[in-house]
Amino acid sequence: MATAAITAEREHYLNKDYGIRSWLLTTDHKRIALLYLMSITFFFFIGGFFALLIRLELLTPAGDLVQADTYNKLFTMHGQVMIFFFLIPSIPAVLGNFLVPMMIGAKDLAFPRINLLSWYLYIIAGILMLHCIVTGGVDTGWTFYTPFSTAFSNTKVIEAGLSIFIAGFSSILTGLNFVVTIHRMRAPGMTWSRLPLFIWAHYATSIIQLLGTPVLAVTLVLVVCERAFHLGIFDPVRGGDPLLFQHLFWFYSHPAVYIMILPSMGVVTEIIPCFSRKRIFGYHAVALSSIAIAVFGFLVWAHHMFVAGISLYSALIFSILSYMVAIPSAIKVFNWTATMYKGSITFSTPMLYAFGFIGLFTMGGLTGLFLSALGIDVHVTDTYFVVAHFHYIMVGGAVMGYLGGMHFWWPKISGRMYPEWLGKFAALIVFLGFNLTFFPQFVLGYLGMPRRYWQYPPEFQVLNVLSTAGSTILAVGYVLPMVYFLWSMRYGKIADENPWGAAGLEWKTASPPPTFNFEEPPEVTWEAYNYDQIAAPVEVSLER
Amino acid sequence: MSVAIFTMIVVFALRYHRRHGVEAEQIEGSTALEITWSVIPLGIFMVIFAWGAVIYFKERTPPRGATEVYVVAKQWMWKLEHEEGQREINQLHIPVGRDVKLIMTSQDVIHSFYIPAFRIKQDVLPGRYTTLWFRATKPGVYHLFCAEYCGTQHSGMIGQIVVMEPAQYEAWLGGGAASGSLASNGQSIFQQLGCPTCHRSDVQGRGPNLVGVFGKPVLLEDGRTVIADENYVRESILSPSAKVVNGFKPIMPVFQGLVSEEQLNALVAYIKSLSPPPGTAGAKSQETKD
Amino acid sequence: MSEHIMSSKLYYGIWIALMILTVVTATVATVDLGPFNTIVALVIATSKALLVILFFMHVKYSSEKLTKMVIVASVFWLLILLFLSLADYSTRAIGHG
Amino acid sequence: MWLFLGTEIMFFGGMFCAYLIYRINYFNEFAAGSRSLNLKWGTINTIVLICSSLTVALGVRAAQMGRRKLLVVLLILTIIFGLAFLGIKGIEWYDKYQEHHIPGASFNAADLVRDYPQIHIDQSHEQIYFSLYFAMTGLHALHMIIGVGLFSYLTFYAWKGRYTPAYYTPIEIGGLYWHFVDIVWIYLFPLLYLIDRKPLG
Repeated sequence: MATAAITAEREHYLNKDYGIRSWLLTTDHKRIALLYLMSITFFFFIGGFFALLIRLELLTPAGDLVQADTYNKLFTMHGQVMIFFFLIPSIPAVLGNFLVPMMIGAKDLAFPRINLLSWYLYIIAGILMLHCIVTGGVDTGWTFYTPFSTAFSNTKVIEAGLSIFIAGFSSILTGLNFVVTIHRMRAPGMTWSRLPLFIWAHYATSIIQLLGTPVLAVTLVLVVCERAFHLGIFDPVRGGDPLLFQHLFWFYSHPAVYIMILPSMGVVTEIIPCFSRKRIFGYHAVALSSIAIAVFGFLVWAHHMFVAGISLYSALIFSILSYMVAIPSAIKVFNWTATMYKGSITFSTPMLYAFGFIGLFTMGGLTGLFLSALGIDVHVTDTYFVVAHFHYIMVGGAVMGYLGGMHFWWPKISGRMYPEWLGKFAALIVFLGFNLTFFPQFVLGYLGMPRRYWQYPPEFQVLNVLSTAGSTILAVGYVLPMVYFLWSMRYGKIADENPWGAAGLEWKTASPPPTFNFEEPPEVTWEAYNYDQIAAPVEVSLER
Repeated sequence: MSVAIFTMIVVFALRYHRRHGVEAEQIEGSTALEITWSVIPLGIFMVIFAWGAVIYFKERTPPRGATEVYVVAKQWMWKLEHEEGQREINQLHIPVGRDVKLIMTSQDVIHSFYIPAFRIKQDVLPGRYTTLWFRATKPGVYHLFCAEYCGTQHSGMIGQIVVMEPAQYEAWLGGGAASGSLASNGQSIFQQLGCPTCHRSDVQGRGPNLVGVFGKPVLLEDGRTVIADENYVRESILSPSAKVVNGFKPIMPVFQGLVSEEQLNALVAYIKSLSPPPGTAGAKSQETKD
Repeated sequence: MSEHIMSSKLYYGIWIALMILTVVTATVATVDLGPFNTIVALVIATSKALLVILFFMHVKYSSEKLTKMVIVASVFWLLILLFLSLADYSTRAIGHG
Repeated sequence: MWLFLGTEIMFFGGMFCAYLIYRINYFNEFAAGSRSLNLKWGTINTIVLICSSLTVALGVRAAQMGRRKLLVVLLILTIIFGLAFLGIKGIEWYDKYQEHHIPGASFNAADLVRDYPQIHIDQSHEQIYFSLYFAMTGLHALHMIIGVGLFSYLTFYAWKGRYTPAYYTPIEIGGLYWHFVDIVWIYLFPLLYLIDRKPLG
């Protein structure tokens, strides 16, 4: 607390150098994290803009706001931008990049230059995607299903495919960097069982990125080749099997969901012990469940294809495996709940997001169980039920975790506090807006409204209006944090080294941290989450 | 279960809200508890799984002797053809209480045949047949949707399932200007294409005699056995050399690109009609479907 | 990475082994062994790959746990992909009336 | 580096998966396609690659021992082998072009149907074989080209004497990459060339 006065003059990673070059050529993982933060926020608002247009179109049953083709492009690009340019890089490339080295007591990632390269790849991919959007867009759906994408669509499939291919490599490089860093760069005393669970979650995520992404890459290469050179691998006219595409595509794209959700779970696992003032319940169970999710996540892909024409028996196998992946997720939820038991809980903004995460993720997960039940899946797959389900997981889960994490570590990133009451208010709005947007979609799907519909029978209108109303509220909830984060960078209260009284190495260095993270290389002599040994901060305890 | 978790979170959150002077109690974790809350959900999941799987099995196994309707999907319409020869577009008339089996294929991209009211859905793929069956229990008009994104007018690829009382249905059938049953159309196409030169119905010609073949296992030249189902017949017409019947030479010309999907359906229906299913005298499966 | 310097004799030995295996696999392929043709070809390919990995790529002498883990994990994942996809294709003919 | 190679395994893995499934379904066409490839060139190329792997391994050893000239010679040899491989691959592709075996509008496998009357060939399935053949060898050749580029860079700095027994990681990493590409070919060779070469009965 005495450090607060000195912070202004102290040299740290933000004020070390000025000028664009010092940012664009930086190899400091913290600066790269901020570069990522700016770029993914940009893409988030583009994707969000598409989402709002989609919702507006669906306000009325007739297709009146945009043309059918435009609508198809809107949902395609909403999906592609949000998934490949926001969700997948969101937590790993921003919070992960910032925190992984700090949490394990390293001065940077193992390959700082590869880290910068991955950002540039991301930007190249992003520019290609933007160019694609501006010059006409794609209308294949983010899933690129063949033979529509290879032979029938007359939009810019090749460009979008290449863009995602490049973005995939950016993601692979990030994963590679994390794995090597976690293996090689841990501070003395930072054993595997002392690692923060955030690190475990990122480790599992990186495995998926490394082993899943290339399959998507090669699949996209084949699609592009098929379009450009008329190779015939997926096209039934040339003797190919369109289902093979789906197999290869989902082999990556199902685990990709875990790329989005696992880091978010990691964030929640940091927040809950901190604001419950308790050790995490079942450290090993939570750590192992991350790895289990990464492994099982690869065994379930064909549950996206139960009605696609796969064999009866493989549907059975994939259904039963899909239940297996639910177990580690359930373990996590139970452990978080148990961590709160007899804790001393503060309702701060990050904690509210963590609550939101658990609630929405559980909702999403349980509806996932319905979807993996073969009998129910036949009815609700490819309807709004699925749309609602994956938004509960990806937006309700991943984005809630991301926002929670941003609030939790914002003092560390910027050295300033955000306005707490506004934070709580925004969290509440996001939660309400989210449920209002997506809960009606569960009902819609159950009633049988198929997804990707530009116009729909009039009996579905009431629920669609509710959903559109919710989405505007949600949009406000997302703009608010951006505004007050920007505001706080200049006017926020100056944060000290550890405003939450949190455990973890990242809280043991100044806020914002110096360029090489620690003045002296740290040595770890304590167990993770030693909340029994850390006093709760005074400011927070005064606040209700 | 979700309710239980939510209640617990809310209760814990309120009960253990931070107060002055109350320190959190440190609890490390418990292996027994971890195992319990892994195994119990697993058990519940397995029950749901079994339940879902049984329904799925029933849904995917069409009963014998169902009325067959051939479906061809294309961007962006459904073309349906009854055994009796009636053709419909985006509309399907069926009698109440009878099993109906749809044999579906697509002319271009992947579509999906979805009737929300019947809780059934099946993707329709180009290049092969997929099947779907149902039995309507209440007369009425129901939605038919395409549920797999198929391009510009995806959301316009909708139609109606009209379920009628049997008497009305018969009247409807009689009213349509059907040009002979599907199988008899198939027969005339069979003649036109010159198939009977080799596939003779009295003796084995240069090609196998097709009488009574459908639905039976066929021994192939390479020693494998396949069931002569719709997909096999289809493949044998389009790409005859792929699976040659034991004892025959691969001399049949390729019909890929020479017959339309509709003609193909008629041919399949014709070949099927050459082998009447056992107990055709109106014997219907005992299974009920809701 | 590995500090172990191997003798050049060993390298030449491996090289000769690889050459022989190549010739063998090309020759055996022209002899009819029934289904064993494929098996022999794959066994030979795998043993060649192992020789390269263990000796040319120094994995046999590497102390790094990460390396071995990565190899095992990648192969395991590849098998997941192959087997589960095949599970669909090989059972498709069954159970469809 | 090993992690990157793991990624690469899955990258090729997707293709192998497609290959495996179609090979089982369309075995005849795959066998015929495989017969039409030139076994002599294929074997020679395998041998060329194995030789290049040897020079790489010896090169890493030379770097470990700090023998600069030997290292440069071995690296250059590797590049020559690599270029030889690509050249032979080019000859094979050109042959295929003349035989109209390149998938696309001009694809025509009538010659295979004629040459192998014992095998039943469906032309569209034959095209899948050649699609995969070109996709897989093309991707492999792309990796070879990258490899040659990488090794030219390494040779330049090796000649300048940048690598010492204390610092030869780039050589080692380049070597790993080269070996990996070699291993991929070790699998591609039997899978593409040797599907069914036994005498036709």
